[in-house]
Amino acid sequence: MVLDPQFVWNGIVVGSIISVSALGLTLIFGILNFINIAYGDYMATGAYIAFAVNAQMGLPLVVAIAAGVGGMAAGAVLVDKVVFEHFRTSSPVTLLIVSIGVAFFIRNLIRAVWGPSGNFYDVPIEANPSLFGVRYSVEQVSIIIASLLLLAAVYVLLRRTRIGIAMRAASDDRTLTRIRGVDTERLVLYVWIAGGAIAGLGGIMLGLDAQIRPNMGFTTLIPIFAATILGGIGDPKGAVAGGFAIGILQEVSVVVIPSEYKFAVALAALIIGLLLRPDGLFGEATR
Amino acid sequence: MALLDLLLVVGIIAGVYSLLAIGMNIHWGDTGLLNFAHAAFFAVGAYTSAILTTPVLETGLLAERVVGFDLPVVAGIAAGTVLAAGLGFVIATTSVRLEGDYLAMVTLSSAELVRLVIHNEAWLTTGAQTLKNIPRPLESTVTTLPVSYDLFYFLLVWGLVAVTYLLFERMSSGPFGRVLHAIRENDDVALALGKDVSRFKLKSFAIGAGVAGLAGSLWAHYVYAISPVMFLPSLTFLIWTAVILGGAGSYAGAILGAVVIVVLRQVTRFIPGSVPFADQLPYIRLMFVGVVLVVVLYYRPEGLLGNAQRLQAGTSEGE
Amino acid sequence: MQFEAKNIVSGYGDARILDGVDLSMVDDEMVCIIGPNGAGKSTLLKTIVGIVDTWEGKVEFAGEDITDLPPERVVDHGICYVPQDDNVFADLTIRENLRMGAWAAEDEAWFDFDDRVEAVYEQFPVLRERLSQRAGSLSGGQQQMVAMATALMLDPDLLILDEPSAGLAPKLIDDVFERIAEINDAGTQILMVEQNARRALRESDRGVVLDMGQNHIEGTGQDLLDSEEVTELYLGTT
Amino acid sequence: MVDGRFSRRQVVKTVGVGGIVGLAGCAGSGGSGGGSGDGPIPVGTLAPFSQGLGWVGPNAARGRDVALQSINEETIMGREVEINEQDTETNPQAAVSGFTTLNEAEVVAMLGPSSSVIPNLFQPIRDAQLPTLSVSAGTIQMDDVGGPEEYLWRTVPSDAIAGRAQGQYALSQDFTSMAVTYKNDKGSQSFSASVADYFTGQGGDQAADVPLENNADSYRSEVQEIIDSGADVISMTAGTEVSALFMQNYIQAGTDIPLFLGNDVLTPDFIERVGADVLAESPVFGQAPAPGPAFDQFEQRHRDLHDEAPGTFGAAGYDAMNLIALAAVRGGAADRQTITQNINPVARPDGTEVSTFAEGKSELEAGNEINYQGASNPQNFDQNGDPVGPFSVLEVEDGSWVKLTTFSADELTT
Repeated sequence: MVLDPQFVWNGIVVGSIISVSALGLTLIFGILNFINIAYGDYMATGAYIAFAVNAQMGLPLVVAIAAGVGGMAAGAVLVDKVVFEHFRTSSPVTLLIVSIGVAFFIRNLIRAVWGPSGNFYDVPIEANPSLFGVRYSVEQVSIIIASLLLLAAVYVLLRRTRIGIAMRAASDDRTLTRIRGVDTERLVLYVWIAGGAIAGLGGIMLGLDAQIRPNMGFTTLIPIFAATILGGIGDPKGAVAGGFAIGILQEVSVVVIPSEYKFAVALAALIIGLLLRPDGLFGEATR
Repeated sequence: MALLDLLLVVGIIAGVYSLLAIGMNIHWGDTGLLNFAHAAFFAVGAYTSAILTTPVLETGLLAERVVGFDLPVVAGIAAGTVLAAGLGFVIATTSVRLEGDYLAMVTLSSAELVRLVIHNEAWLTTGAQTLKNIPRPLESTVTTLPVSYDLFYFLLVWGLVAVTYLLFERMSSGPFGRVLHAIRENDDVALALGKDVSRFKLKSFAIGAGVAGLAGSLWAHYVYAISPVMFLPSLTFLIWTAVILGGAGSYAGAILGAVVIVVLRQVTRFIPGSVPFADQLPYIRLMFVGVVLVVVLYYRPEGLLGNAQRLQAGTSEGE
Repeated sequence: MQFEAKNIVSGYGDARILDGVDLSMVDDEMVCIIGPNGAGKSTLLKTIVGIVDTWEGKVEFAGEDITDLPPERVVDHGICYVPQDDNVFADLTIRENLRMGAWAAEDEAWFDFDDRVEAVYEQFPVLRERLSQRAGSLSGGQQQMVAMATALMLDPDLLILDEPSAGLAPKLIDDVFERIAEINDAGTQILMVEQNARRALRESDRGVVLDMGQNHIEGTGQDLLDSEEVTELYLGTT
Repeated sequence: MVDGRFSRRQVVKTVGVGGIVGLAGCAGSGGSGGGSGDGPIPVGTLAPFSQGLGWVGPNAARGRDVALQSINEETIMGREVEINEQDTETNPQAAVSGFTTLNEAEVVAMLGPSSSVIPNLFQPIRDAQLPTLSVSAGTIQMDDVGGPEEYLWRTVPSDAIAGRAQGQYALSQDFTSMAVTYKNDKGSQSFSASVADYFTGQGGDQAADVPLENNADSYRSEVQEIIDSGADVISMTAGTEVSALFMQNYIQAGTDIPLFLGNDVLTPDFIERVGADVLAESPVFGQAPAPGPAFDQFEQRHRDLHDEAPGTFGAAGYDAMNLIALAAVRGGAADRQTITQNINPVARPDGTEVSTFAEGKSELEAGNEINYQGASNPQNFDQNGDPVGPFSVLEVEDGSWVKLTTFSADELTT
């Protein structure tokens, strides 16, 4: 078996998308401390808002991306105000079940508004240029650059800014953070804004690279969770490493296993990851 | 007559869902385990029973299945139940020590893995194609009787629901159930009582999975044909909604929740095409399911028939 | 500054832990609360700083009502609190922990973070060379130092300590009490709960014995140490 | 979506008119149902309207409504047709309860379900004696099922025939090594297996067999796997969604290996999605039943009614509705048995050729036998209720599918 470098490149693209998405998920988990099943549907919502602006209203893609990211940031806050805020003191398990209800609602709202079938952004489809035998597209290169920029930005946010340090503090110990004078409800608001925006961006990237579908986020949720868990849930650095690992493994796997089992890579990674290393690649237990 | 037929068919579906909900209730209601693999147990029950009771009959290009036994239906149903329980046991052995929401993710992934295998191992399951010609139990006998087959099957399914209900009610209020409740409230308490918590969790998981397998077998033998698209995660989520709606911890509630969900779905079929947003109706219906789930958890977390005090002990962690 | 807690009743869920506690402090005082396990000592501190809801009663500090304030607002009144366990952010570096300590004032014009860090280092010199180390990697004693240093970042008027010596080696206990005395001497009022009651009473201006969620005996530290009842019932034979 | 609402309004109108007539005429008839009386004739549509195949039902329903428009103008012995739509999702549970709901509503015939649930309904359809015309099930699992004894027909040809058309054309172009790739579901597997079977049976090689998982984010690695297999032609079968994504990845890969598409995507909608220019430049082919003479006027009326071109299975829905209505007219009664007995006769090859309900009705009333020539194909049924007819091979030119060559029914069935 020869490993075509094309598979690796494909994996890096998919890995970028998973990393970005996993980052948003893990940020939200860090502070809210529950697994948000609706996260995939946040991604889809971002992608569809951008689709409406780009393909339906005919505005340039850049404007559409801004609208999708901004719209989903606002959307995440709205969902929190309407639903999650009322469950702030509930157990993580209750919140997880609540988020299933939210997911059902959002996904079917998307189907009701935009229909059940797939769509594309208004981007021309053409043969991709190739470099050293690897085909790449402008969108793919943009996705990788954008994800690297975002990852850097989030790193700076979490390490260098006051709000970011407080976010990390709150994900470590919410009560102690309050004792230090931090209004954690406000932090929660910021986290929904950041997490929603990142989800929206992840969804748009996915839509650009693949297709915009109502369940696009839900079906990507397992690889994203796998990445998050492999990297240690709540740990942004781990989420990124896990994202690239899953993305590349998944694409390269078609060389060794039948392609219909490609999806099993993420499933197996998630299961094995949780069973063997519940604390993640970098090992610091957050629970 | 036709209306009676419809009621019987809806009743059979509701009975099958009730069994699923009963199985889920021992996991969640009694033991506090988050099982997101219910669709897989349902599938294993259905496929085991179907494979055991059909010969390898298919001909033509898509006939890839080489396994089939043509055994009596009873053997199929029994094996379906046992194998589903076995799968529950296997999933539980690996993951039952995990915390609640992690367990949810592992079980969800395991269920998807099971579905992927069913979808792709055509030699065993016919893969994406429909596994058809599944026999109905006692069909030739029943047709000689003055009752419709649907009535017979309705009575069969609800008879089994009743038996299962009584068994589980008794188990839940007996010593075994009390240990499960102790585990649900707090692992440490049960440990302190000298109970092997993992073993009880394993048993609970296997028993509930077995009931789901029974439901799968019964369903397969009613609908003639099964295929992997019947076992998507959305089925699991729907059963969750039924259990929470009915009241976690209450078997009567689980049955009531399942019946309410099935009847609601059926009732919306009578909405004429002339109402506004009729094209969006299937989606609005599922949006409604989502709303119900959230609203119940907020206003009546103990569900329609649940016990509020027990619920509080089990699920609110505080800061 | 005048601190006044009157007839405090509070608890968790249905369990009533504090059943009418009174407590008052004046300028520069160091007050120590002692009592058996389950007397409600920690609960009293948590109620004062707003982590536990006050069911009945009133808390005032420097003439202002702080009874129902959430913990993040209590800080604004110059009250800083060091919990017993989990009192540092383990995932954060020491410097980041100190920044969290300064959160409430970091935007204020008068506040100079670097100045304040210097001041804190003078009190806790061990921290200086470990600035970028994760707090979780420190020893228990060092973590206690970080926790106190963090609480001091705002230069509070009232410092509330929950069992500052818990789990520390004897040598370190001396060190901690020495720091506490220094802080008090520098003009910060101190309210603490201590298991190590004899030692704490010796350092304190005044002691309060709490039992069954109520005030039991009150007096100067020395009075309590001399009291036969206190010695017998609450100090044991150590 | 705008199109969905538009079609709905049409149904509402016809149902509304029918409803008033029904109220007036039905007062005494009680439970005797749609088979007799003067009220509207209830006809069912059981199809996926939501979930994975949620596009199938609406497409077929829009085509059906084109037929319905003129049927209700002309009327069947003075009666209109009233549609009862039930969703099967892709799930037997929904299919069984939808079917029972239609049976309870006493529909006299049914535009039938997709291949995902039809095996669940073989027996219930026989039990209910409810004539059913599937408008989308091409699966070869249905090749030996159907006909009047089983109350089952389909208005789309079997994948076996379409597969032969594709295989024959590929061989005629001197391709020797084929990679088959398909959406990993029932329908696409069926089509793909037919193509591969025919191609290898005629001496070709199969270079690769690559299933395309539904809901995948990309098929780049799968495309690469096919390229790496050294095939000189690709046969790709999937619905619109997977096909569009596969096409995108195929075009991006810059390969010049010719590609055959499955039946389901030979629509203007697909060209619009993927891009007319890029499809014209790429060596992409497809095959479709050579449309009957009725297709052009059907397409025009579809555009008039719905403001858009017909989607996949639209013409099949149109044909099924017309066949049901004509069968009732020929038999002189709108009940299940009459319709069942008259489906084959209205499509018999020796009658007068008609392509609309109005034409057929007037010929029948004049006492002539008719041969309904459908919009999707000529609708001549074999003993298993499957239509046989010629197939065309198509390619994209100037934004539409144009015919390259046509294989006759004889060439495809022998």
